[in-house]
Amino acid sequence: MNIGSIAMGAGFLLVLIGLWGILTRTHIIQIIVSFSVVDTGVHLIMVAAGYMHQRTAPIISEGLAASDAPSLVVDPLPQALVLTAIVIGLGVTALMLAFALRIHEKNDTLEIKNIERLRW
Amino acid sequence: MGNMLFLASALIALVALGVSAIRFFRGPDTLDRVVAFDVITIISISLIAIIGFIMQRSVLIDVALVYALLSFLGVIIIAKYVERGL
Amino acid sequence: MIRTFGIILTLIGVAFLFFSLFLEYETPLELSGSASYYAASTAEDTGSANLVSAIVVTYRGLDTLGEVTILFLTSSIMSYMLKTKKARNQRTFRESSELLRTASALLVPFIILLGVFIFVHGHLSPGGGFQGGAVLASALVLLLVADPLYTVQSRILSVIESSSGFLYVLLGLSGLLFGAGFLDSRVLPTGRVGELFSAGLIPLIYILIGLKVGTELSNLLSVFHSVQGQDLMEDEGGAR
Amino acid sequence: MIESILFIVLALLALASAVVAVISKNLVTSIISAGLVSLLASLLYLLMSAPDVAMTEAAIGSSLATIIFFYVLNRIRAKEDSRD
Repeated sequence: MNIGSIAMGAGFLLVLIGLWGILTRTHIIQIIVSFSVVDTGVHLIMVAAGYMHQRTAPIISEGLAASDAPSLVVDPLPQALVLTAIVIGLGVTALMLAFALRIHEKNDTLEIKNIERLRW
Repeated sequence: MGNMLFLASALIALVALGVSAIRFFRGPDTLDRVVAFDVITIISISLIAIIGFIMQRSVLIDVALVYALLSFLGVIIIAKYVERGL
Repeated sequence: MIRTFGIILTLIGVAFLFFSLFLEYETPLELSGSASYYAASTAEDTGSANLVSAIVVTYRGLDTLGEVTILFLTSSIMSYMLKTKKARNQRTFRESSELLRTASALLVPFIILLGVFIFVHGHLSPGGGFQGGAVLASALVLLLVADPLYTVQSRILSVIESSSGFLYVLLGLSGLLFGAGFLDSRVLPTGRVGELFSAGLIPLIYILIGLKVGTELSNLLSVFHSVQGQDLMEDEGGAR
Repeated sequence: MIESILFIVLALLALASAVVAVISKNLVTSIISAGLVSLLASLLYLLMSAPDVAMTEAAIGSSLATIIFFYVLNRIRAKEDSRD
């Protein structure tokens, strides 16, 4: 049981919690909050997939020479992907919030139960 | 010796984190939660420095810098929201 | 009733999927193919000390270009969607305290300095264009919090944003001419690993990305700020 | 050893605050809890040797996202105040 598998389990649980929130909440802001929890969970899973035991950060500095990088660093590729995914996640959240403001402007409520066209 | 010192400080930071987390989860009021959030941020700044020492990488200190200069912003925004000044 | 049943069924299905993935997963002991190439030859290929920066800017540069484009689209769609009616600025808010105004005047230059430091040193230490841009946007938030009537010069923001995007593509094309391909960073000499003036085009491109991301996030935040206490423009129908 | 203990405690705290973020009826509480999930996740990234990701998550997920949420909440509250 090392750090990588714990992180992956925690990420899976975060995704499940967020999914549960998305499916059961009825307030639009809370649905968006649950979405951001799912986002964090997915990022955690992706970083955990690149983690390797007893290796160090992929930055060459005084503690790490360039020649022994392949045997000492963790996988840098998932980190680079997550880096862009976080920024995109902020963009998606902001866009959803803008839509929420529009819905509130039109219907004067964000409770799904009170909006005819969003009920399911 | 030095290593033991850092281990002990990590444990102390961990305990402090747990105590403020209890306040965060129990806090009846919004302001209690906001203050607990701020305390957790400040504890994590020191925790980052300790992690940087334990892992023997000085490059991790840069992350603590970002935390230290940005963490108060969210708290200010929440405070302004509560006092209707945003 | 049937809805609750469906939700529980979905959650159990996803949990089962995740659990079977989790059981099969074991942490690898060796780097996989492409990752071991990046780890072994980034230093002599690009001269960048931070492998993640090298991957974001050089090896996967096209993804980053697309990502910056998506952020630009988001920020412009938001400015369109949250257009306010003609500004009749009669907002009511409590005046910021003396403490906050003084502290923000003192801190904003340092926060901007930190942002610039982060994206100039993107190839040496953790950080880079995205983080530096976010820090720059936070400086704008501090200004707006201290003085809610502060008006953002959106003209200047859009000029910085579009010119840095244009220069980014231009630098990528110069890689096509003088280097090995689009967005190749070996147009300038790679230098010694760990020095400020090294790693070819990576610092230049990261500066441009930082400016672009910073102005885009600033625009996004100032849109949300300008919407406070204003009425939104009616949508012109059509969308039904 | 200490890293594993730290990691488990932080992961448990992150899960607990995620539950609070999802089940809380109070919007302010759930947004602050989502910010706390991001904060603790960025410490987890740091322990998994990903300082770049930790920095991004701290600056964007924990700070800017919370700020945007509160701007939206403020506008909605002002709207509902003016309607009554």
